[in-house]
Amino acid sequence: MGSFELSGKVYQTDEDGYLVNMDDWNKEAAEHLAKEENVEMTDAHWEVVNLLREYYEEYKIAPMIKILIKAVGKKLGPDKGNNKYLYELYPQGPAKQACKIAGLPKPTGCV
Amino acid sequence: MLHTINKSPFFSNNLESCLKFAKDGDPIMLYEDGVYAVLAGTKIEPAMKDALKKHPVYAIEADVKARGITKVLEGVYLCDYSCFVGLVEQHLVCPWF
Amino acid sequence: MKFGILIQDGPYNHEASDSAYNFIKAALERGHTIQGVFFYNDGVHNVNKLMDPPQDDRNISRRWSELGAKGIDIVVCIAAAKRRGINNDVLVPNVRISGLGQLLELSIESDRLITFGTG
Amino acid sequence: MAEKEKTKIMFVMRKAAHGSIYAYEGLEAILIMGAFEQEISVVFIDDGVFVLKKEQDTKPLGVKEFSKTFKTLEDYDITNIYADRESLEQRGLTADDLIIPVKVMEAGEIAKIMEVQHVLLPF
Repeated sequence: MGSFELSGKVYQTDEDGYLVNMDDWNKEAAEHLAKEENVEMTDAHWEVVNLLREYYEEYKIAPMIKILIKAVGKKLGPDKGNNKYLYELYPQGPAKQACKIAGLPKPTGCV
Repeated sequence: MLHTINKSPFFSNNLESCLKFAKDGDPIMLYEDGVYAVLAGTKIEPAMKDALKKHPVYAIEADVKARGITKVLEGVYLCDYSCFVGLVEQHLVCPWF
Repeated sequence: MKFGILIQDGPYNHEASDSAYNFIKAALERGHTIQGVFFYNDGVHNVNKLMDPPQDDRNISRRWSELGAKGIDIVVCIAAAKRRGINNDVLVPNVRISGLGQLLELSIESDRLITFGTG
Repeated sequence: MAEKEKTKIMFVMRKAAHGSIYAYEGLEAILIMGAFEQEISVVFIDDGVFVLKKEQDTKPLGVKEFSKTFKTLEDYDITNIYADRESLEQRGLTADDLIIPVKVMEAGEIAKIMEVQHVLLPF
Protein backbone atom coordinates (compact mmCIF):
# COMPACT_ATOMS: atom_id res chain seq x y z
CA MET A 1 0.00 0.00 0.00
CA GLY A 2 1.15 3.50 -0.76
CA SER A 3 -0.15 6.88 -1.73
CA PHE A 4 0.76 10.03 -3.60
CA GLU A 5 -0.42 13.59 -3.36
CA LEU A 6 -1.24 15.98 -6.21
CA SER A 7 -2.74 19.46 -5.86
CA GLY A 8 -3.66 18.72 -2.26
CA LYS A 9 -5.49 15.48 -3.03
CA VAL A 10 -4.23 12.13 -1.70
CA TYR A 11 -4.43 9.05 -3.93
CA GLN A 12 -4.21 5.60 -2.36
CA THR A 13 -2.35 2.94 -4.31
CA ASP A 14 -1.94 -0.80 -3.84
CA GLU A 15 1.36 -2.66 -3.46
CA ASP A 16 1.91 -2.56 -7.23
CA GLY A 17 1.09 1.12 -7.58
CA TYR A 18 -2.44 0.74 -8.96
CA LEU A 19 -5.07 3.22 -7.79
CA VAL A 20 -7.17 1.71 -5.02
CA ASN A 21 -10.24 3.77 -5.88
CA MET A 22 -11.04 3.93 -9.56
CA ASP A 23 -13.21 6.97 -8.97
CA ASP A 24 -10.16 8.97 -7.82
CA TRP A 25 -8.83 8.92 -11.36
CA ASN A 26 -8.28 12.12 -13.32
CA LYS A 27 -5.85 13.37 -15.95
CA GLU A 28 -3.42 14.66 -13.37
CA ALA A 29 -3.30 11.32 -11.56
CA ALA A 30 -2.84 9.59 -14.91
CA GLU A 31 0.14 11.81 -15.74
CA HIS A 32 1.65 10.96 -12.38
CA LEU A 33 1.12 7.21 -12.81
CA ALA A 34 2.61 7.46 -16.31
CA LYS A 35 5.72 9.16 -14.95
CA GLU A 36 6.15 6.32 -12.46
CA GLU A 37 6.05 3.91 -15.40
CA ASN A 38 8.51 6.05 -17.38
CA VAL A 39 5.86 6.67 -20.00
CA GLU A 40 5.63 10.08 -21.67
CA MET A 41 1.95 10.64 -22.39
CA THR A 42 1.23 11.69 -26.00
CA ASP A 43 -2.10 11.83 -27.85
CA ALA A 44 -1.47 8.26 -28.97
CA HIS A 45 -1.05 7.18 -25.36
CA TRP A 46 -4.20 8.98 -24.30
CA GLU A 47 -6.15 7.31 -27.10
CA VAL A 48 -5.41 3.91 -25.57
CA VAL A 49 -6.00 5.03 -21.99
CA ASN A 50 -9.34 6.60 -22.91
CA LEU A 51 -10.33 3.49 -24.80
CA LEU A 52 -9.50 1.36 -21.77
CA ARG A 53 -11.68 3.52 -19.56
CA GLU A 54 -14.55 3.30 -22.03
CA TYR A 55 -14.05 -0.44 -22.25
CA TYR A 56 -14.21 -0.74 -18.49
CA GLU A 57 -17.32 1.42 -18.29
CA GLU A 58 -19.05 -0.81 -20.80
CA TYR A 59 -17.84 -4.26 -19.69
CA LYS A 60 -16.75 -3.73 -16.06
CA ILE A 61 -13.48 -5.52 -16.69
CA ALA A 62 -9.98 -4.65 -17.86
CA PRO A 63 -9.42 -6.52 -21.11
CA MET A 64 -6.53 -8.93 -21.42
CA ILE A 65 -4.01 -8.04 -24.08
CA LYS A 66 -5.55 -10.15 -26.84
CA ILE A 67 -8.92 -8.50 -26.31
CA LEU A 68 -7.37 -5.03 -25.98
CA ILE A 69 -5.73 -5.46 -29.37
CA LYS A 70 -9.08 -6.41 -30.86
CA ALA A 71 -10.82 -3.44 -29.26
CA VAL A 72 -8.11 -1.00 -30.37
CA GLY A 73 -8.30 -2.37 -33.90
CA LYS A 74 -12.05 -1.91 -33.99
CA LYS A 75 -12.01 1.59 -32.57
CA LEU A 76 -8.74 3.14 -33.74
CA GLY A 77 -8.03 1.20 -36.91
CA PRO A 78 -6.06 -1.89 -37.87
CA ASP A 79 -2.72 -0.04 -38.02
CA LYS A 80 -3.03 0.46 -34.25
CA GLY A 81 -4.72 -2.79 -33.31
CA ASN A 82 -1.56 -4.84 -33.05
CA ASN A 83 1.01 -5.92 -30.51
CA LYS A 84 3.86 -3.91 -32.02
CA TYR A 85 2.06 -0.56 -31.93
CA LEU A 86 0.81 -1.04 -28.38
CA TYR A 87 4.16 -2.25 -27.06
CA GLU A 88 5.87 0.79 -28.61
CA LEU A 89 3.57 2.98 -26.54
CA TYR A 90 3.75 0.82 -23.43
CA PRO A 91 6.99 -1.18 -23.49
CA GLN A 92 6.35 -2.97 -20.17
CA GLY A 93 3.10 -4.39 -21.49
CA PRO A 94 0.07 -2.41 -22.61
CA ALA A 95 -2.45 -4.36 -20.54
CA LYS A 96 -0.41 -3.75 -17.40
CA GLN A 97 0.95 -0.21 -17.90
CA ALA A 98 -1.96 1.33 -19.75
CA CYS A 99 -4.43 -0.18 -17.28
CA LYS A 100 -2.50 1.30 -14.40
CA ILE A 101 -2.39 4.75 -16.01
CA ALA A 102 -6.10 4.46 -16.83
CA GLY A 103 -6.78 3.81 -13.16
CA LEU A 104 -8.32 0.39 -13.78
CA PRO A 105 -8.04 -2.48 -11.32
CA LYS A 106 -5.01 -4.69 -11.66
CA PRO A 107 -5.62 -7.48 -14.17
CA THR A 108 -6.33 -10.64 -12.18
CA GLY A 109 -3.56 -12.43 -14.02
CA CYS A 110 -4.98 -15.74 -12.94
CA VAL A 111 -3.29 -17.57 -15.81
CA MET B 1 -24.04 -39.12 -18.74
CA LEU B 2 -23.90 -39.72 -14.97
CA HIS B 3 -25.95 -37.21 -13.01
CA THR B 4 -24.86 -36.48 -9.45
CA ILE B 5 -27.09 -34.93 -6.81
CA ASN B 6 -26.04 -33.88 -3.34
CA LYS B 7 -29.03 -31.85 -2.14
CA SER B 8 -32.22 -32.99 -0.48
CA PRO B 9 -35.17 -32.87 -2.91
CA PHE B 10 -37.15 -31.23 -0.10
CA PHE B 11 -34.71 -28.31 -0.14
CA SER B 12 -33.73 -27.74 -3.75
CA ASN B 13 -34.95 -28.35 -7.27
CA ASN B 14 -31.70 -30.06 -8.30
CA LEU B 15 -33.28 -33.49 -8.61
CA GLU B 16 -36.21 -32.04 -10.56
CA SER B 17 -33.89 -30.28 -13.00
CA CYS B 18 -31.73 -33.35 -13.32
CA LEU B 19 -34.76 -35.46 -14.24
CA LYS B 20 -35.79 -32.89 -16.82
CA PHE B 21 -32.42 -33.08 -18.59
CA ALA B 22 -31.50 -36.74 -18.04
CA LYS B 23 -31.94 -39.09 -20.96
CA ASP B 24 -33.65 -42.44 -20.35
CA GLY B 25 -31.04 -44.89 -19.14
CA ASP B 26 -28.72 -42.23 -17.68
CA PRO B 27 -27.60 -43.30 -14.21
CA ILE B 28 -28.20 -41.00 -11.24
CA MET B 29 -25.92 -40.94 -8.20
CA LEU B 30 -27.34 -39.60 -4.95
CA TYR B 31 -24.87 -38.66 -2.23
CA GLU B 32 -24.63 -36.30 0.74
CA ASP B 33 -28.14 -34.87 1.40
CA GLY B 34 -29.15 -36.07 -2.05
CA VAL B 35 -29.83 -39.46 -0.48
CA TYR B 36 -33.00 -38.19 1.20
CA ALA B 37 -34.62 -38.83 -2.19
CA VAL B 38 -34.50 -42.58 -1.56
CA LEU B 39 -36.58 -42.42 1.61
CA ALA B 40 -39.86 -44.34 1.14
CA GLY B 41 -43.21 -42.82 2.01
CA THR B 42 -42.49 -39.17 1.20
CA LYS B 43 -44.18 -36.66 -1.07
CA ILE B 44 -41.56 -37.21 -3.76
CA GLU B 45 -42.00 -40.99 -3.80
CA PRO B 46 -44.19 -40.91 -6.94
CA ALA B 47 -41.58 -38.84 -8.82
CA MET B 48 -38.82 -41.19 -7.65
CA LYS B 49 -40.79 -44.28 -8.67
CA ASP B 50 -41.19 -42.74 -12.08
CA ALA B 51 -37.47 -41.92 -12.20
CA LEU B 52 -36.60 -45.48 -11.20
CA LYS B 53 -38.45 -46.76 -14.27
CA LYS B 54 -36.18 -44.67 -16.52
CA HIS B 55 -32.86 -44.54 -14.70
CA PRO B 56 -30.60 -46.72 -12.64
CA VAL B 57 -30.55 -44.86 -9.30
CA TYR B 58 -27.61 -45.24 -6.93
CA ALA B 59 -27.17 -43.87 -3.41
CA ILE B 60 -24.04 -43.83 -1.27
CA GLU B 61 -24.84 -46.26 1.53
CA ALA B 62 -22.63 -44.46 4.06
CA ASP B 63 -24.68 -41.27 3.52
CA VAL B 64 -27.95 -43.23 3.74
CA LYS B 65 -26.95 -44.94 7.00
CA ALA B 66 -25.55 -41.76 8.54
CA ARG B 67 -28.98 -40.17 8.10
CA GLY B 68 -30.97 -42.96 9.69
CA ILE B 69 -32.72 -43.79 6.44
CA THR B 70 -33.90 -47.36 6.87
CA LYS B 71 -36.94 -47.47 4.59
CA VAL B 72 -35.32 -47.28 1.16
CA LEU B 73 -37.35 -47.20 -2.03
CA GLU B 74 -37.28 -50.48 -3.89
CA GLY B 75 -34.97 -50.54 -6.88
CA VAL B 76 -32.38 -48.11 -5.54
CA TYR B 77 -28.83 -49.50 -5.54
CA LEU B 78 -27.06 -48.76 -2.28
CA CYS B 79 -23.37 -48.57 -3.03
CA ASP B 80 -19.98 -47.35 -1.88
CA TYR B 81 -17.49 -44.86 -3.35
CA SER B 82 -15.81 -47.59 -5.36
CA CYS B 83 -19.08 -48.05 -7.21
CA PHE B 84 -19.31 -44.24 -7.66
CA VAL B 85 -15.85 -44.29 -9.22
CA GLY B 86 -16.92 -47.21 -11.40
CA LEU B 87 -19.79 -45.14 -12.79
CA VAL B 88 -17.50 -42.19 -13.44
CA GLU B 89 -15.21 -44.54 -15.38
CA GLN B 90 -18.07 -45.14 -17.77
CA HIS B 91 -19.75 -41.77 -17.99
CA LEU B 92 -19.23 -38.05 -18.38
CA VAL B 93 -20.27 -36.47 -15.07
CA CYS B 94 -23.03 -33.87 -14.93
CA PRO B 95 -23.15 -32.42 -11.41
CA TRP B 96 -26.40 -30.75 -10.36
CA PHE B 97 -25.44 -28.19 -7.74
CA MET C 1 -7.91 -43.57 -15.96
CA LYS C 2 -6.84 -40.07 -15.06
CA PHE C 3 -9.27 -38.18 -12.84
CA GLY C 4 -9.33 -34.46 -12.19
CA ILE C 5 -11.07 -33.20 -9.05
CA LEU C 6 -12.57 -29.72 -8.66
CA ILE C 7 -13.64 -28.63 -5.18
CA GLN C 8 -15.79 -25.53 -4.90
CA ASP C 9 -16.61 -25.33 -1.22
CA GLY C 10 -14.93 -25.07 2.12
CA PRO C 11 -14.33 -27.70 4.77
CA TYR C 12 -16.68 -28.62 7.65
CA ASN C 13 -19.61 -26.41 6.64
CA HIS C 14 -20.52 -28.95 4.05
CA GLU C 15 -19.77 -32.56 3.22
CA ALA C 16 -18.13 -31.72 -0.12
CA SER C 17 -14.54 -32.09 1.13
CA ASP C 18 -15.34 -35.46 2.69
CA SER C 19 -17.08 -36.73 -0.43
CA ALA C 20 -14.17 -35.62 -2.61
CA TYR C 21 -11.71 -37.30 -0.26
CA ASN C 22 -13.71 -40.54 -0.21
CA PHE C 23 -13.98 -40.46 -3.97
CA ILE C 24 -10.23 -39.97 -4.39
CA LYS C 25 -9.43 -42.80 -1.96
CA ALA C 26 -11.73 -45.16 -3.85
CA ALA C 27 -10.31 -44.07 -7.20
CA LEU C 28 -6.75 -44.73 -6.04
CA GLU C 29 -7.79 -48.13 -4.69
CA ARG C 30 -9.22 -48.98 -8.09
CA GLY C 31 -5.86 -48.20 -9.66
CA HIS C 32 -6.67 -44.81 -11.16
CA THR C 33 -4.45 -41.75 -11.25
CA ILE C 34 -5.53 -38.48 -9.67
CA GLN C 35 -4.22 -35.98 -12.20
CA GLY C 36 -4.83 -33.11 -9.84
CA VAL C 37 -7.10 -31.50 -7.29
CA PHE C 38 -8.10 -27.88 -7.92
CA PHE C 39 -9.61 -25.69 -5.21
CA TYR C 40 -11.85 -22.86 -6.39
CA ASN C 41 -14.46 -20.59 -4.77
CA ASP C 42 -14.56 -21.20 -0.98
CA GLY C 43 -12.75 -24.46 -1.68
CA VAL C 44 -9.51 -22.54 -1.11
CA HIS C 45 -10.18 -22.72 2.65
CA ASN C 46 -9.55 -26.47 2.56
CA VAL C 47 -5.78 -26.18 2.75
CA ASN C 48 -5.36 -23.58 5.49
CA LYS C 49 -2.77 -24.85 7.96
CA LEU C 50 -4.22 -22.71 10.77
CA MET C 51 -7.11 -25.15 10.86
CA ASP C 52 -7.19 -26.73 14.31
CA PRO C 53 -10.24 -28.93 14.79
CA PRO C 54 -10.93 -30.76 18.06
CA GLN C 55 -8.99 -34.01 18.61
CA ASP C 56 -11.96 -36.22 17.87
CA ASP C 57 -12.68 -34.59 14.49
CA ARG C 58 -10.94 -35.14 11.17
CA ASN C 59 -8.29 -32.61 10.17
CA ILE C 60 -9.30 -31.78 6.62
CA SER C 61 -6.30 -29.68 5.64
CA ARG C 62 -3.94 -32.43 6.83
CA ARG C 63 -5.77 -34.91 4.61
CA TRP C 64 -5.07 -32.78 1.54
CA SER C 65 -1.49 -32.27 2.55
CA GLU C 66 -1.04 -36.03 2.89
CA LEU C 67 -2.45 -36.60 -0.57
CA GLY C 68 -0.05 -33.93 -1.82
CA ALA C 69 2.82 -35.79 -0.16
CA LYS C 70 1.85 -38.85 -2.20
CA GLY C 71 2.60 -36.84 -5.32
CA ILE C 72 -0.90 -35.66 -6.21
CA ASP C 73 -0.84 -32.12 -7.58
CA ILE C 74 -2.97 -30.03 -5.21
CA VAL C 75 -3.62 -26.55 -6.58
CA VAL C 76 -5.33 -23.53 -5.06
CA CYS C 77 -6.70 -20.86 -7.42
CA ILE C 78 -4.82 -17.63 -6.88
CA ALA C 79 -7.72 -15.29 -7.66
CA ALA C 80 -10.10 -17.12 -5.31
CA ALA C 81 -7.37 -17.40 -2.67
CA LYS C 82 -6.44 -13.72 -2.77
CA ARG C 83 -10.05 -12.71 -2.41
CA ARG C 84 -10.31 -14.85 0.75
CA GLY C 85 -6.98 -14.04 2.36
CA ILE C 86 -5.31 -17.33 1.59
CA ASN C 87 -1.64 -17.09 0.61
CA ASN C 88 1.51 -19.21 0.78
CA ASP C 89 2.03 -18.30 4.44
CA VAL C 90 -1.07 -20.19 5.55
CA LEU C 91 -0.91 -23.18 3.20
CA VAL C 92 -0.32 -26.69 4.46
CA PRO C 93 2.74 -28.37 2.89
CA ASN C 94 2.54 -30.14 -0.49
CA VAL C 95 0.01 -27.69 -1.92
CA ARG C 96 0.63 -24.88 -4.40
CA ILE C 97 -1.11 -21.71 -5.52
CA SER C 98 -1.59 -21.19 -9.22
CA GLY C 99 -3.98 -19.80 -11.80
CA LEU C 100 -7.20 -20.92 -13.41
CA GLY C 101 -5.11 -21.99 -16.37
CA GLN C 102 -4.35 -25.02 -14.21
CA LEU C 103 -8.04 -25.92 -14.10
CA LEU C 104 -8.09 -25.74 -17.87
CA GLU C 105 -5.02 -27.96 -18.04
CA LEU C 106 -6.59 -30.38 -15.57
CA SER C 107 -9.74 -30.45 -17.71
CA ILE C 108 -7.71 -31.25 -20.79
CA GLU C 109 -5.39 -33.82 -19.27
CA SER C 110 -7.95 -35.76 -17.23
CA ASP C 111 -10.13 -38.44 -18.76
CA ARG C 112 -12.83 -37.28 -16.36
CA LEU C 113 -13.24 -34.20 -14.24
CA ILE C 114 -15.58 -34.41 -11.30
CA THR C 115 -16.77 -31.51 -9.17
CA PHE C 116 -17.59 -31.50 -5.47
CA GLY C 117 -19.25 -28.54 -3.84
CA THR C 118 -22.33 -27.10 -2.22
CA GLY C 119 -23.95 -24.93 -4.82
CA MET D 1 -7.47 -37.45 -27.21
CA ALA D 2 -5.50 -36.16 -30.21
CA GLU D 3 -3.06 -33.37 -29.40
CA LYS D 4 -4.61 -30.72 -31.59
CA GLU D 5 -8.21 -31.51 -30.89
CA LYS D 6 -9.82 -28.76 -28.85
CA THR D 7 -11.25 -29.75 -25.50
CA LYS D 8 -14.96 -29.12 -25.14
CA ILE D 9 -15.75 -27.50 -21.82
CA MET D 10 -19.22 -26.38 -20.86
CA PHE D 11 -20.04 -24.07 -17.99
CA VAL D 12 -23.42 -24.91 -16.52
CA MET D 13 -24.75 -21.79 -14.79
CA ARG D 14 -27.69 -22.55 -12.52
CA LYS D 15 -27.39 -19.96 -9.77
CA ALA D 16 -28.50 -16.34 -9.58
CA ALA D 17 -26.10 -13.43 -9.60
CA HIS D 18 -25.64 -11.73 -6.25
CA GLY D 19 -26.87 -14.07 -3.53
CA SER D 20 -23.72 -16.14 -3.90
CA ILE D 21 -20.41 -15.77 -5.70
CA TYR D 22 -20.74 -18.78 -7.99
CA ALA D 23 -22.00 -16.88 -11.03
CA TYR D 24 -19.29 -14.24 -10.71
CA GLU D 25 -16.40 -16.62 -10.09
CA GLY D 26 -17.85 -18.82 -12.81
CA LEU D 27 -17.58 -15.86 -15.16
CA GLU D 28 -13.99 -15.26 -14.07
CA ALA D 29 -13.23 -18.88 -14.88
CA ILE D 30 -14.91 -18.57 -18.28
CA LEU D 31 -12.82 -15.51 -19.14
CA ILE D 32 -9.50 -17.03 -18.12
CA MET D 33 -10.19 -20.44 -19.59
CA GLY D 34 -11.65 -18.79 -22.68
CA ALA D 35 -8.27 -17.25 -23.43
CA PHE D 36 -6.69 -20.66 -24.08
CA GLU D 37 -8.58 -21.31 -27.29
CA GLN D 38 -10.41 -24.45 -26.31
CA GLU D 39 -14.04 -24.99 -27.21
CA ILE D 40 -15.89 -23.23 -24.43
CA SER D 41 -19.66 -23.07 -24.19
CA VAL D 42 -22.00 -21.74 -21.53
CA VAL D 43 -25.54 -22.78 -20.68
CA PHE D 44 -27.93 -20.94 -18.37
CA ILE D 45 -30.44 -23.13 -16.56
CA ASP D 46 -32.83 -22.50 -13.64
CA ASP D 47 -31.87 -19.37 -11.64
CA GLY D 48 -28.79 -19.07 -13.83
CA VAL D 49 -30.92 -17.20 -16.37
CA PHE D 50 -31.32 -14.36 -13.84
CA VAL D 51 -27.57 -13.69 -14.15
CA LEU D 52 -28.17 -12.24 -17.61
CA LYS D 53 -31.18 -10.12 -16.68
CA LYS D 54 -30.95 -6.62 -18.13
CA GLU D 55 -31.21 -3.48 -15.99
CA GLN D 56 -29.24 -4.74 -13.02
CA ASP D 57 -28.20 -1.78 -10.89
CA THR D 58 -25.72 -2.97 -8.31
CA LYS D 59 -24.64 0.47 -7.09
CA PRO D 60 -26.98 0.55 -4.08
CA LEU D 61 -25.68 -2.87 -3.06
CA GLY D 62 -22.08 -1.83 -3.55
CA VAL D 63 -21.02 -4.81 -5.64
CA LYS D 64 -19.65 -5.08 -9.14
CA GLU D 65 -22.11 -4.93 -12.03
CA PHE D 66 -20.65 -7.99 -13.67
CA SER D 67 -23.61 -8.86 -15.87
CA LYS D 68 -22.06 -6.34 -18.28
CA THR D 69 -18.90 -8.39 -18.45
CA PHE D 70 -20.80 -11.18 -20.21
CA LYS D 71 -20.89 -8.86 -23.23
CA THR D 72 -17.17 -9.39 -23.64
CA LEU D 73 -17.57 -13.14 -24.24
CA GLU D 74 -17.93 -12.58 -27.97
CA ASP D 75 -14.49 -10.93 -27.98
CA TYR D 76 -13.19 -14.26 -26.71
CA ASP D 77 -15.02 -15.99 -29.54
CA ILE D 78 -17.29 -17.69 -27.03
CA THR D 79 -20.50 -17.72 -29.01
CA ASN D 80 -22.02 -21.03 -27.97
CA ILE D 81 -24.22 -19.56 -25.28
CA TYR D 82 -27.48 -21.32 -24.50
CA ALA D 83 -30.44 -20.85 -22.20
CA ASP D 84 -33.12 -23.32 -21.21
CA ARG D 85 -36.47 -22.18 -22.58
CA GLU D 86 -38.51 -23.49 -19.69
CA SER D 87 -36.25 -21.85 -17.09
CA LEU D 88 -36.78 -18.48 -18.79
CA GLU D 89 -40.50 -18.99 -19.15
CA GLN D 90 -41.00 -20.06 -15.53
CA ARG D 91 -39.28 -16.84 -14.46
CA GLY D 92 -41.32 -14.61 -16.74
CA LEU D 93 -38.37 -13.86 -19.00
CA THR D 94 -37.72 -14.00 -22.71
CA ALA D 95 -34.48 -13.71 -24.67
CA ASP D 96 -35.19 -9.96 -25.00
CA ASP D 97 -34.79 -9.52 -21.25
CA LEU D 98 -31.20 -10.74 -21.39
CA ILE D 99 -28.10 -8.59 -21.72
CA ILE D 100 -26.51 -10.79 -24.41
CA PRO D 101 -27.96 -12.86 -27.24
CA VAL D 102 -28.41 -16.51 -26.28
CA LYS D 103 -29.67 -19.56 -28.14
CA VAL D 104 -32.89 -20.51 -26.37
CA MET D 105 -33.35 -24.26 -26.44
CA GLU D 106 -35.41 -27.10 -25.03
CA ALA D 107 -33.90 -29.24 -22.26
CA GLY D 108 -33.57 -32.24 -24.59
CA GLU D 109 -31.51 -30.24 -27.09
CA ILE D 110 -29.30 -28.85 -24.34
CA ALA D 111 -28.78 -32.36 -22.95
CA LYS D 112 -27.52 -33.47 -26.36
CA ILE D 113 -24.93 -30.69 -26.33
CA MET D 114 -23.94 -31.60 -22.77
CA GLU D 115 -23.36 -35.20 -23.76
CA VAL D 116 -20.63 -34.40 -26.25
CA GLN D 117 -18.59 -32.30 -23.80
CA HIS D 118 -15.35 -33.46 -22.24
CA VAL D 119 -16.07 -31.59 -19.01
CA LEU D 120 -19.13 -29.96 -17.42
CA LEU D 121 -18.36 -27.26 -14.84
CA PRO D 122 -21.22 -26.21 -12.54
CA PHE D 123 -21.51 -22.63 -11.30
